[in-house]
Amino acid sequence: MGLEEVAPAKINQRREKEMVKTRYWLVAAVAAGLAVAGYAVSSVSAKARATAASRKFTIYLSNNYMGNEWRPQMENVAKVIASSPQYRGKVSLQIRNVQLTPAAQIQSLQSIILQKPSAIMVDAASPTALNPTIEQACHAGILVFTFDQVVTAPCAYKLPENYRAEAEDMANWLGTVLKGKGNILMDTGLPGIAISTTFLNVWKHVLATKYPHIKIVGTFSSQYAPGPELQGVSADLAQNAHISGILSGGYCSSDIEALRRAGRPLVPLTCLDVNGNEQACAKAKLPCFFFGAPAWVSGVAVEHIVNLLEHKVKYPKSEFDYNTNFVTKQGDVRFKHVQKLQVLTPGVNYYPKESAALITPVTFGNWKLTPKEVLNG
Amino acid sequence: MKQVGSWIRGRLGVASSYALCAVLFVIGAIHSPGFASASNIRQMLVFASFVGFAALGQTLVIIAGGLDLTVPWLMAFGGIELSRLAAGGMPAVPAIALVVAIGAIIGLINGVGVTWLRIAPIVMTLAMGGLVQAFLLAVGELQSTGDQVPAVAVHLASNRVGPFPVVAIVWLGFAVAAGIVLSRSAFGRRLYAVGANDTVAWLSGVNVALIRILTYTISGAMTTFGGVVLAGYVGTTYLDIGGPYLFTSIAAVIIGGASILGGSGSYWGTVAGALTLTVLSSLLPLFQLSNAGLEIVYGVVILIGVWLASTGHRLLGRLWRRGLALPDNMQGGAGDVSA
Amino acid sequence: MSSSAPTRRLPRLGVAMPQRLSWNSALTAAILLALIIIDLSIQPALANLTQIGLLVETAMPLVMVSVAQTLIVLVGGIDLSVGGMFVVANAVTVVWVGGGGGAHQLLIVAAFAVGIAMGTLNGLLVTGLGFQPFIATLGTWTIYNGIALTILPTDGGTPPPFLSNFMVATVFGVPTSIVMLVVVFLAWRCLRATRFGGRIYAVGADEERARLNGTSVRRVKLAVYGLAGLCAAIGGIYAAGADVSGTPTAGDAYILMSVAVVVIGGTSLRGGEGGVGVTLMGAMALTLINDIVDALNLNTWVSVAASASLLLVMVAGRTLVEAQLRQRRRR
Amino acid sequence: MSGVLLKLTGVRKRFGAVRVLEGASLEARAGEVHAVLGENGAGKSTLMRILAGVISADAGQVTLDGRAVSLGSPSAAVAAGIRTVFQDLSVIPQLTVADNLLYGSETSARGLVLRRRRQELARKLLDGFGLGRIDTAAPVSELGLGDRQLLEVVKALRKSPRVLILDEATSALSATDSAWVLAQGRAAAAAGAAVLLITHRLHEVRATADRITVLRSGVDVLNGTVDELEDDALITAMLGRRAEVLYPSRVPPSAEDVLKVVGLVAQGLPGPIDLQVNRGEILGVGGLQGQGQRELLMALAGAQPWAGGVATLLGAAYAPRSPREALRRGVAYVPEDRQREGLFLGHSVQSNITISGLGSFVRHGLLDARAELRAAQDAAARVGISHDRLSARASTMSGGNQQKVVLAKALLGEPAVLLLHDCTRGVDVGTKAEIFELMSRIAAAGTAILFYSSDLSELVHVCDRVAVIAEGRLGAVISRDELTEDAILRVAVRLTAGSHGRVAA
Repeated sequence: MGLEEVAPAKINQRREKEMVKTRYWLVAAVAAGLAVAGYAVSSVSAKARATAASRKFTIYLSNNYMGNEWRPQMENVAKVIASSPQYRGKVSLQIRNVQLTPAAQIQSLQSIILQKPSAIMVDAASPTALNPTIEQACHAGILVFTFDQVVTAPCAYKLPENYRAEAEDMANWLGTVLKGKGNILMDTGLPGIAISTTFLNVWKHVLATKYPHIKIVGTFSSQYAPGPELQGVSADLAQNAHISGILSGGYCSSDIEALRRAGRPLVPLTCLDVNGNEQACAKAKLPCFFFGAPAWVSGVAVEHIVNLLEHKVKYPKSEFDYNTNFVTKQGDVRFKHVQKLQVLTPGVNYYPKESAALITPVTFGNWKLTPKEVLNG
Repeated sequence: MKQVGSWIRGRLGVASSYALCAVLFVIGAIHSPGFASASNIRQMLVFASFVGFAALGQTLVIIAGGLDLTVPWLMAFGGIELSRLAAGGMPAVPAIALVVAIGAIIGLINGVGVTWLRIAPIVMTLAMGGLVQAFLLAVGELQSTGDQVPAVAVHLASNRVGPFPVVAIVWLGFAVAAGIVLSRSAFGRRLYAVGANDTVAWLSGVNVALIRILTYTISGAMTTFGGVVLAGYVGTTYLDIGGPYLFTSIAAVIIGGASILGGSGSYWGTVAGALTLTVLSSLLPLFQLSNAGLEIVYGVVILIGVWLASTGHRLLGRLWRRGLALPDNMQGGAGDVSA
Repeated sequence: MSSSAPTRRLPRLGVAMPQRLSWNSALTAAILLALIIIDLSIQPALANLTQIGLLVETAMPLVMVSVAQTLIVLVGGIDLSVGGMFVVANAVTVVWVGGGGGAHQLLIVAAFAVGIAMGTLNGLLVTGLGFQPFIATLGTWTIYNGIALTILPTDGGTPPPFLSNFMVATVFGVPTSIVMLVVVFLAWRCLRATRFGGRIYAVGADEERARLNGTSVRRVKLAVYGLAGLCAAIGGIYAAGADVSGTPTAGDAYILMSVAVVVIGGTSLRGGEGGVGVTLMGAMALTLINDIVDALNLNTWVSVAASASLLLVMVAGRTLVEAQLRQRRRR
Repeated sequence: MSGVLLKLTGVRKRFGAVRVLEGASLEARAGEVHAVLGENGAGKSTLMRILAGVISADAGQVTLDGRAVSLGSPSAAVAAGIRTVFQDLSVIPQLTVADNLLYGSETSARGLVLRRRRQELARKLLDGFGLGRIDTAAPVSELGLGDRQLLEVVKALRKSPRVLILDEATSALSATDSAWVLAQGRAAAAAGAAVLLITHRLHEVRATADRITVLRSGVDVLNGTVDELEDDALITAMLGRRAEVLYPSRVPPSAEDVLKVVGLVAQGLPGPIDLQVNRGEILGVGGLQGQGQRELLMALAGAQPWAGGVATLLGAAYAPRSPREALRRGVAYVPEDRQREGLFLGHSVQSNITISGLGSFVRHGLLDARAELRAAQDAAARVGISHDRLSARASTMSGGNQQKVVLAKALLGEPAVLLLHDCTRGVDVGTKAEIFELMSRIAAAGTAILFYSSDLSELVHVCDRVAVIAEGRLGAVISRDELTEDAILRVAVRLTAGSHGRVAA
């Protein structure tokens, strides 16, 4: 029975045996081929490493996000400082960028630790999630210096933005400018991000306790990007006839644009210290408050790290405090945290002819960086 | 009259999407008087059009049984590359044409990878998105960022003709064109055929590979154009500008009644989806929910919208007919593609 | 008659070979092997158990999410909510379970249950209300993300102590991460050999046929979605332990990555073909790719491009090889 | 012969507006093979699906041993002892033979079943049925269609069922395999089961069944033992009218060749194949199943790449690289599997018919809806589909009508060559006659037809000549005056056995 199937079944067996053999051959071939390629690559990179590894301090900059203008400029400043005459002979800076997830940064840090550098400077994807890895680096005798987004691990040095202080200053400034009354819009930032939570909590607290007659009539999620801020504010404006101020952690330029398009009078604003924001506020002669998140924080970090490595200074491992908030006009406000309140001045803290993406100010300490250096590295 | 009835019946899924959009709008209008103001409607039309541009190609790709995840990066590419070209001295209009053409070529590569190399669309377009992202990072690293968006794009995005925003008019034009192409052209019919069953389509003499590649190419071009307009509207460009449009573009297509498996859907449905999502995201902040609450409500409404467009409208229709004591003989119908 | 039945043993090796070493696993194993060799040659310091344990530890959340994704893909679906389930479990672990200083360590079971519940909800939407899996999970992903944010508004919290201890423990000198990887693999092999395991494949291959064979497609799918929820939750719980804290936004990155892992491993997105075994290899392969690209210390854009290209080359190569083989087989 | 085991009374079922069963009744006795006959759409398959628990009846009662049973799901039916060999196969291609055979079996319910143990169990089972040649570790997808159907039978018989349903179980099988399946049916009956046999082949009924029920339009219209009922009476009962001549008269073809192939070689078709089809000729393609006939038709349709050979079509060179090119040159193909390869089930009949010819309806870049409708109506009229069905979804049509839609699609472009792959399989007698009539008409109008059928008698009655393919080679071309089923079979078997030095068992 079924005579026609007999022959194919036979052929099937024979072929099957051959195929099993072929599979192992294939596994071996692919593995071997790729391994050869791997050796080639690794020998090249080993050569590159050998030239770099002299007496210099190797500092790794571990960053986790490149999606906005701040991070590239932060890296540029670090590069400029590290390659300045003062540090050129001392420091070899390596930059590693990964995706915006703790997992990616942890993996990258693991591989950095294997290189046994002198120090790692970390702009952290999470204040807590990197802690075990950071501890591990400290154990390996590596100096860990976190900045901007810092970690809570005790063994790491921390140079954070003082968001709590900045948020307090922002709310106080707006409360004062509005004379304690009016309808305002509030930015909820980016869900789940530490800075947004801090801003929101502090703002709400300050307004509730000190300025009870200021009413929050609308919220929007700026996501710290111009697009969502423009959309969010526009939507809120369309629904609210009277707005007397906007408390945002994002973009005044987008707020002004939204107000203009809606045909509304301009109102006092708070936002990031980005050149575009400052240009817009200056042009509109509008009272604005720019909270400082300077990109040169990485330069400060490099300085500190070298000092620490050379045992020139001893820093506490608690948080450093620094701040650069400034406003367009010196208001009649007493700020608890602001160390230096500046008036918006062309060429000093904003640059009318430069890119809107430039993070200002570009100079700090004794370093006189140019906008070009910060923008292009 | 009977014809009108059957015409509507064949499009109940799409109709339900518009109904959902209307319901959300009414809720907004009741809750806050400013919601129904001309300025807010205009605003929402503009926002919806960005989704609409990104979702046009997505609609075609999904009807053909694919998926395009390059959207956010191509949108970013549209704005950044245009600004870069303009900063280099290129006149705006040819620069826009060039950028859109490059977007089309990137889409073309997607299509070639999906059809000829047989890479799953989700992986091909994901990886292609990675390559575009790498290019943008390279541009950012090697050259100055923050170039000005050319005025043409800004005008396109923010000017008005009478009470109507220019973008919305452009969008309407694209919608009409896409509607005609899908329902009245040979390409459209073949597109549905490819999505419904590509083996049958191939054996029926349809150039399956060409159709697929074309959908990705159109998607690449339209998404890039959307990026140009979005950059014009925002007035500046940055890498993450397209981020919100990845899943929004897909959700709009699905809320518009398309099956993610391919073979059905329409651009007018997608338009409804884009409008619904935009009204929803304008509506939610009114209720001053926390970010967490916002996300939960957003997800729930998307599910309701999709349910209405796929199966829910049939159920509601049955209830409605029962209320009017009409005979329940509405089975079958013209189907999605018969002209 | 039985004489004509092929007995698939290779006597020369003296070992009983698996009945059919599939092309799929062979290819994935080859890719993984090559990547291991490359990574070790670039970073010789990696070659000890502790370091490998650390590498596996960083890969583990991705591994578990990918396992969840594989299960769903095997029954012909796709799950965008794995990231959401991941973060909810993550938040629950560091807030509710670890919250009281780890006084109620057994509450970790609740975190598992939450995962199963979320997965089951997905399953109900798909099997009960007829949602396409892609769409159902697109909706629930956002919802779960919102829930996670409600529980844990921003990074922080502490996992129960036993969990963080588990991370640093070893079993006979082998780090727990590696042990867990092996356990996951064995658990899968066991599951695969049960009746339920067979049904997963049957349902994924052809629902109608599975039904004709007396299988309740709905029940199998529901169970698979629940199980996937559990796996994604374990990923979140593990991440809480590894990071000694929770991150309510960490999930999204895993969604498309897990799909990529499933494809790299060689599980067919059409369902019914592949398995968790190849996915484990795929997840390690992707982790190694990242590790290699990272270790080469390239410019950001180069490394992004390299990762994307490697993904493309691997998947395209696999499809081409498979197409070739299928043709040969047909001859 | 014992008493009634299975009894169905007044079973009703409708799908939407279509009433499929309108009070059908059936009595099957233990120890008997009971044939259920009827045209396609008469409700046989629906009735069997209700018995198998795949769909549930709107009304009616099923009793087993005098007790009412509820068959809510396939597993409930299985629990009641009802096993079905489905027309649409239920084996799962991706799983191995062993996994399929043991699927859901109690032995693996508790804990783990090691793979080797599974293989042993499956092997023992297959050996018991004399099917030791099937590799238990192979995925079913690597098996031929015939073997899959045999597995299906083994699966159903594994648990000695009380009721065995053979739902067109032989329609995809060669004569030898069919005989095997029918013998298994008889054996099951001898073991005390009630066997329900559904087939379109009357000779199988004559050879196997004890009793016959004929269904027409959802009602049982005739019932009796095989000996009582004459073929004529059966056909009359099935059609509801006098049996007409099934096979049409033929107009002799001209000697002018339309398609001429020399040395064709393709994948799965080691060839070389030399063929010639003349204007107005119906050239049969015959042989045992799976010997390369599919590959031959696919290659000619441009759906399979050519590895060698040249062809001329209407005097010009012809080597299609795609179905598109073949269609453009006037070669239309009707594929084997109408549901998977022939139709967009979710689209309207009209869209299905016109898809290949859309290009010709384009006016000013857009489709001319009127021209399309006219063309669709013409094509529908030729195959006998009424115009008001044009807007219905293809999935709502019966099997026979679906096949007509596929034919209408192929005829739309007025092809010079028509390639038909088993287009009468699973089609009821009435539609079959219509299809043959249509083929004859088309041929008379000058089209050359290549017709492959798994039913040798069809080839003998319809074709002018038959090319017998065996092992992917051309065995012989049998001319009209020598054309008998025997002749075809002899060529096919001689070649298959000869090439391997083996003689059929």
